[in-house]
Amino acid sequence: MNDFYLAVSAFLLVNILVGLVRILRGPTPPDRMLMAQMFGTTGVGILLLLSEAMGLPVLRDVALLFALLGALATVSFVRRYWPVEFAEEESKE
Amino acid sequence: MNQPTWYALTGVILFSMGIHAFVIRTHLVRRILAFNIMGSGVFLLLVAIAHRIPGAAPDPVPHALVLTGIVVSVSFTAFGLVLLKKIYAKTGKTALIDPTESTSDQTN
Amino acid sequence: MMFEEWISSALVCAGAFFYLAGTLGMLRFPDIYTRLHAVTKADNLGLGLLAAGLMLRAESWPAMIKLALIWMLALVTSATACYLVANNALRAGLPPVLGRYRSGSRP
Amino acid sequence: MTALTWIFDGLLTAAMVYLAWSLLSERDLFKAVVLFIAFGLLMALAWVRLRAPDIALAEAAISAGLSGVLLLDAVGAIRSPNPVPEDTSSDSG
Repeated sequence: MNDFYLAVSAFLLVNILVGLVRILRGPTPPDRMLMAQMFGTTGVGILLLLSEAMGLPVLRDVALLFALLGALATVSFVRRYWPVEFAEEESKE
Repeated sequence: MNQPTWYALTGVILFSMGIHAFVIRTHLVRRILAFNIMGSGVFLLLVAIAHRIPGAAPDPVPHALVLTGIVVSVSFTAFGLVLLKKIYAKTGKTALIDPTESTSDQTN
Repeated sequence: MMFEEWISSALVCAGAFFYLAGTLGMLRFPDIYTRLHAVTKADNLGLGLLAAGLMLRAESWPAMIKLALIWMLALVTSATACYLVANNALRAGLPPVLGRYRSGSRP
Repeated sequence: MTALTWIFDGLLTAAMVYLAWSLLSERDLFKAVVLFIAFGLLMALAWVRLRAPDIALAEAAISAGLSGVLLLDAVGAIRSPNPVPEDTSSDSG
């Protein structure tokens, strides 16, 4: 049963690595930032599966922190890096 | 070759890449990023060698060291970034060394 | 006991499938709005199915409640981030791809 | 120690090394910062695999929460329109 959870978490890790292409190729900055958001969501899934596979229930607290703080980088990106008054020069990139 | 050895090897590779980039880059944000990568390599090595006896509980002292080190490294990152913003506001440059002019005739 | 294990495994597999759907959407969709759709809908549905599958095998009631709370927290934060990014992208003038999208004409 | 743990650890460490290499040799500064946030999330997974959940908690809070916010703020402040022209010659190297 532990092998099953480990296999599913390895599959989710492969998902993350495939999604890395979007950071490297994303045409605009919000596309790249969106990948960080997706890394957060998938990381929560991997941590929940690993907490079951490795028998460490404390990993659920780490997953809680991931879910809480994963969006913080996106919010900071929108408010500090990409305010709308600089948007015209940014969208041509 | 077991699992902690594998992670220790990864830490060594990360440290080498970080120190290489730290030496050859002049942009200060890149230097801060390279410094963080170096620190991550050292932390990975420390936690990996905390598993001295296979199967037994790991040594808690390197764990405490690494926890302190993570907090110190993030405070130094914040301090370096504030200094960088001050330098940029005053001089408009993002590097301390200007590669286009020689540094031999500068006094400070 | 056996029945619960089967249900739990099926839910975890369904969650992994929705994660795969989110990743494929991330790679294949043409613009930022549809990619937001893939990330915040498909991935959070996958996380919900995964958490439901693990809740069936949790050791106690507080562990089950914690798994449900993790999912709800992920829903709230990703909805907030999705709204912020989409609103900012629309006000910044990023054009949505309208009409029929052909996979050969990658923007 | 089954083959599955080797697959998971191999994928994780290879992804970390590749991510560190591509973020250190990246020309676009914003892309490098997003790759650094992703690297921090993978570091948290590496702490979990080394059975150090306390360090994973600290890493998740600091790298996903704090470091990304600080770096995005600094990069946004550097890039914003400024009367002094930006020194682009130090970017290549």
